Amino acid sequence: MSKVSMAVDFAGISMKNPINTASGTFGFGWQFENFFDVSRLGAITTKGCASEPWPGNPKPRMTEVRGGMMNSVGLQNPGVRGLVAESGDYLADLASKGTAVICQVAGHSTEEYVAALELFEELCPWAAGFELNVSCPNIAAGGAACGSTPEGAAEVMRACRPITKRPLLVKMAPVRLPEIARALEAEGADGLTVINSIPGMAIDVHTRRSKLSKPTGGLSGPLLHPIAVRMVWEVARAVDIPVCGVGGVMTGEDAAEFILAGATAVSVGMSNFVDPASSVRILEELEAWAESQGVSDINELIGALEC
Amino acid sequence: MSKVSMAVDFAGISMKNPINTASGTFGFGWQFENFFDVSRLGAITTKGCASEPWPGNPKPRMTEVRGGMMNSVGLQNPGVRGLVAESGDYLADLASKGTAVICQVAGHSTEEYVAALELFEELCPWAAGFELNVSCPNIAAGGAACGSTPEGAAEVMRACRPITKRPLLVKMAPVRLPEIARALEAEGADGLTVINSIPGMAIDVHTRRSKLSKPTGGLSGPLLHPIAVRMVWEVARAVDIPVCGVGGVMTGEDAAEFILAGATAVSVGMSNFVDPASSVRILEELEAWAESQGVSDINELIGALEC
Amino acid sequence: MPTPSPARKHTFTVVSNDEIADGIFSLVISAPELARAIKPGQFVNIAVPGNAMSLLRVPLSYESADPEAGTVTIWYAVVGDGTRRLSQMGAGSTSDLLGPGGRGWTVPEGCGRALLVAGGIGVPPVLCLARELASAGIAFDVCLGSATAGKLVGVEDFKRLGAASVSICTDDGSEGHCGFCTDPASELLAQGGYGYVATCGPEPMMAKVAAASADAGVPCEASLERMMSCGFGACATCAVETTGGMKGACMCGPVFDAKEVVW
Amino acid sequence: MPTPSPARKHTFTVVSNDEIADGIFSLVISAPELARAIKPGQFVNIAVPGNAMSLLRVPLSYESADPEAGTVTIWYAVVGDGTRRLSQMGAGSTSDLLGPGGRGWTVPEGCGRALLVAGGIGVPPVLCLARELASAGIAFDVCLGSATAGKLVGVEDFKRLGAASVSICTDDGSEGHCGFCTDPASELLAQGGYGYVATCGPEPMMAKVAAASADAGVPCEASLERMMSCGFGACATCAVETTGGMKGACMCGPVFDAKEVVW
Ligand SMILES: Cc1cc2nc3c(=O)[nH]c(=O)nc-3n(C[C@H](O)[C@H](O)[C@H](O)COP(=O)(O)OP(=O)(O)OC[C@H]3O[C@@H](n4cnc5c(N)ncnc54)[C@H](O)[C@@H]3O)c2cc1C
Ligand SMILES: Cc1cc2nc3c(=O)[nH]c(=O)nc-3n(C[C@H](O)[C@H](O)[C@H](O)COP(=O)(O)OP(=O)(O)OC[C@H]3O[C@@H](n4cnc5c(N)ncnc54)[C@H](O)[C@@H]3O)c2cc1C
Ligand SMILES: Cc1cc2nc3c(=O)[nH]c(=O)nc-3n(C[C@H](O)[C@H](O)[C@H](O)COP(=O)(O)O)c2cc1C
Ligand SMILES: Cc1cc2nc3c(=O)[nH]c(=O)nc-3n(C[C@H](O)[C@H](O)[C@H](O)COP(=O)(O)O)c2cc1C
Ligand code: FES
Ligand code: FES
Repeated sequence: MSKVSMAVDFAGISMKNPINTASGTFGFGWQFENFFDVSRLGAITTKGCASEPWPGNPKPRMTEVRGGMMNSVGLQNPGVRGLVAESGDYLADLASKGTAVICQVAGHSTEEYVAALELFEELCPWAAGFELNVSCPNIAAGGAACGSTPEGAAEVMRACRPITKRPLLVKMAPVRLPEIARALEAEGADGLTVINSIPGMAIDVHTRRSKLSKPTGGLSGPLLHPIAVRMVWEVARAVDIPVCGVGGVMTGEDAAEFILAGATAVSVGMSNFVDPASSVRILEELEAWAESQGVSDINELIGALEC
Repeated sequence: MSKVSMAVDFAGISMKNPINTASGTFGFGWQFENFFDVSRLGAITTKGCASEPWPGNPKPRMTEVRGGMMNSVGLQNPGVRGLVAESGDYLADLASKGTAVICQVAGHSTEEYVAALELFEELCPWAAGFELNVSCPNIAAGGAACGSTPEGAAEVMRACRPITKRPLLVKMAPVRLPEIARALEAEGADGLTVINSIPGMAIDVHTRRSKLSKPTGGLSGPLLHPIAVRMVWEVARAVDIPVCGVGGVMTGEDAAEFILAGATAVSVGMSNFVDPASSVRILEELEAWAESQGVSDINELIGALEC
Repeated sequence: MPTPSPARKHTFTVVSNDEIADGIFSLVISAPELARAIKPGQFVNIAVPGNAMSLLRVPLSYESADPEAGTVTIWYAVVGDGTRRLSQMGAGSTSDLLGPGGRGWTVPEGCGRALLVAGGIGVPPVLCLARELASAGIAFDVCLGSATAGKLVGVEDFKRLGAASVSICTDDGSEGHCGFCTDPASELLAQGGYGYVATCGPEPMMAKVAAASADAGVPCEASLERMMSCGFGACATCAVETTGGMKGACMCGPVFDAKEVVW
Repeated sequence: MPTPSPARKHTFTVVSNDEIADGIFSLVISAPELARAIKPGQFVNIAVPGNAMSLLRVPLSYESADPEAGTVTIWYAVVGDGTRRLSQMGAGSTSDLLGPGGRGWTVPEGCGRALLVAGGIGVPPVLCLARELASAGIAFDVCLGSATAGKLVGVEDFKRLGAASVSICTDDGSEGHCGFCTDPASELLAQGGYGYVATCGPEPMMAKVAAASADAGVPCEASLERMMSCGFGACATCAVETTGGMKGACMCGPVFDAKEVVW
């Protein structure tokens, strides 16, 4: 057992440790049970689900890039009812073992977010909180995601806030962070997840076509990490609500950078594909680092960057 | 000799081929003469210079990150007069050999850009054009660079446009691209350089300090590439003026992606450090690719992405 | 809880890794537990070392497994950086893989005679199935297609397993018939008598085989390829459009009922 | 045109690469043109293969060069990923470097006696200078500092070169005096008789040596380290603050007149 207390309170969600999983990279949790005991994690965040199932985009949906990957899954999901039917029992059980289950909410419009969140609120008593994904780079209908302006993000939050008393988080697009973060805080967001994939483009220069079925996709992996750390730092300084850092976490040191920059929790994404058990390895490395820093509580290290 | 005509007209600058160098990564050109014949390049862009010399930031100014590097040089420069005194003869000679010399203009405020551009216009008859760097991530005085809003960028352009009849380019920050591009086009910009370094952050988790003397720095290298290609594509679709693609070009294929996405010219940056002669290697690879595409003129491939 | 992928993490050691045709390698790895667990049509997802910029695994079917020797044989074409690095792993080098993954072939009970149609590097999973058919005493014909003679693999193996016939087609006519292996396959199907068709290869080829099977009223299974990020149902990058909606190739496939696939 | 760096691209072959102290390696490379061109205090910038995510070169001073044999010897401490990968390059492996770079030591004409002060992995360029002093017949004393005995390098080499004295200090007292080598250096300087001081090591150490030299009125040169991106004057990441403004360590240094450095 570690000598460091690793428990954190992230936006009203009690986590036994700061390690969370990034939506879309961890399925609904049970996919990983053959690789490690998922209940060791502080939280998991489930794939974004809408009120109705979505088919997602045509193939190819993924391509590798230097230092990461790019996807255009397009939020394929079974809908909230599908999630509950398929994975509800598992998630309820996971929650009972003390791992917070954060359900991500998907939509194309304010109305759709409201509809999905209402279903989640009703059907998922085991959910510790909800994360509004206003920033998926792969579903934006002919333009930017609705979370890419302060007004757009605030509108979604304003409509969703009354629906639940449980913690409501927002997954942020990697644009205009401090501004949008302040707008979301003002509308009652309990916490912010920073950042979603950065839109990118990879062209097959022989066929002259995108390597995905859409011109652009969302980037993940180590290539994002220094950008994401900077964005977490900017957001943590701009608002008083807590932040979950996401982007390119492959090691405990990567997670530690987020914590020092001001994150209360850290999500592991693409790393889950490289090594399905990496989230617990990262947790162990984070604990060892905290111990090496001579603290008794990980909370002492949140935002402890000296500058 | 290649069977493909490689000459392009970039914003009124005649380039014998599309390969340019990224400001700040190529000194003033002569630093590379021992490694290859610089006059083989289509253009070079010199380090940003202000009306007066700048000392730049304290050490450390650089750290490596996965898939790239991060710098906080802070636009150390000898000032326009220093540039002319030290490198003017070399640059004039290079221009006479048919390699376009693009001089980058640095400043902290509209007034400073005006002052520097006036000096350049007067002292550098050999310059093929000027690039306004309104996007340096390392000099922003307590906030974003002045090029990070459409209004800020337009203001600089409006003040500078009357000073010279030569082509005036703008190096863009990696934010709000289409909007700012349209604002710059409206103010008479001849071309756009997309993108400058993306701000990032790297923390030494043992000392809990930034790995640079400032909390954040500017990222360069392959990690930027898919993001930069997407941004070039967005800008090329948003405006009619030509675009120079910059970000993570290490190979001819990387350059080809920019061309297909709509760039007329391509700048090589960090790659110059990895292999000082890489810009000509990239040129050769780009030519070979154009030939393999069965065109007789590289211009046929600009924006030739099928989607 | 729904059933997770049977895949586990196995470390493996390379026993041999030889070029058996132009740009096509046969990799034999030692991974005893995997060798006992894997079933024809399933796949493994291999971590190939050597390029820190390339992080994801390489999904590959297998050609045969020897539970006694504890080895698994994989045939792969070098097409990009991952497979190029794989081809550089010499005997004795080690890494890890996730497997066995996915759903393999399901030969209908008492299917009588089977037709196997494989194109290019689609041969390994089909050869693996042929081995199962042979040991179950089910007769089978084989149609093989390849771009050119130098890239043809498996011919002798199918014969050795007792294939009733092996028709060979090459795009350039350098061996067998000049043309696509869908032609002899359609002819054979038209002659009748088949209870099962299995195919793996380029998607347009499989689509034709699926159509010909449907015309002949014979059940057909196809092994599909998709870009995979995880290989165990967690990412949805491997989706295949089916008449029943999007289905993951790594969990519901790679082998699909060809009638269900929206080609 | 201003004078570009004398650096050229040289391919090299590793002759040997052995650990000579705890975590400190001696690398001998074959690079004949470099061996003829390089001068004490200059450096090379080595491309170390093995991690595609790490792109920049590793700048290193050299300890000695043998123009006849065409070899250059480099001593380096393993401190991070680049030097760790360098330590894994076995005899016969090849890569390339840019060199020789920068401005080396400038021993004043007729300087009489010299004092050399080196800390940690600052030894190699100082030892290289000692070789030059020895062959020029200039007497010298040496003060060496190290964290601990196991990391001490160069003692025997300095003695073999005829050092008038070699004072050793370790932070933990495991060899020589317990303390910093700036103490014996200051004492020696106070005794007088020196015409030149050369130092390389941790910056606080060099600052003290510079101050003591200034007090004693003796010219002092210091070899500085900076994070370098290019190594030939193109990037300005290696700037050193001097009384004459910012100067690049790769072109105006790494050896600087200690009086000019703003410590
Ligand atoms: C379930 C499954 C089983 C497979 N079995 C075999 C096999 O037995 N033998 C074999 O040689 N290959 C097989 N493949 C294909 C193999 O995975 C790819 O060829 C390999 O991943 C290419 O990696 P690379 O890094 O060398 O090429 P890259 O540089 O990544 O790509 C080179 C080319 O191959 C295409 N490609 C890459 N990955 C895939 C993929 N997963 N599916 C389809 N096309 C891809 C790319 O679009 C590109 O055109 C299988 C794929 C799947 C999904
Ligand atoms: C002109 C010059 C000559 C040098 N000569 C020698 C020598 O002869 N022998 C030797 O062992 N080392 C020498 N160094 C230092 C050597 O370059 C670094 O130790 C090496 O680059 C570290 O690389 P890494 O990838 O192993 O470590 P990293 O993982 O990059 O860094 C490990 C630690 O070393 C520090 N570091 C990294 N690079 C440098 C650098 N360029 N300067 C200062 N600190 C750095 C980092 O800040 C970090 O704390 C010299 C440096 C310069 C600039
Ligand atoms: C295949 C894939 C699917 C994803 N799906 C979602 C999603 O449904 N909702 C979401 O907010 N983010 C999604 N993401 C983004 C991740 O949650 C995460 O923000 C991003 O990958 C950066 O973290 P990483 O670098 O650790 O992967 C997805 C990422 C990947 C790779
Ligand atoms: C050391 C360094 C200094 C730079 N200085 C400047 C500069 O003065 N002006 C500028 O517009 N960009 C500067 N840049 C950014 C580059 O011009 C380029 O936009 C960026 O590095 C992305 O391209 P790359 O990935 O090819 O390096 C600098 C980059 C580096 C690495
Ligand atoms: S590859 Fe991840 S779900 Fe199939
Ligand atoms: S390292 Fe680039 S200028 Fe010195």
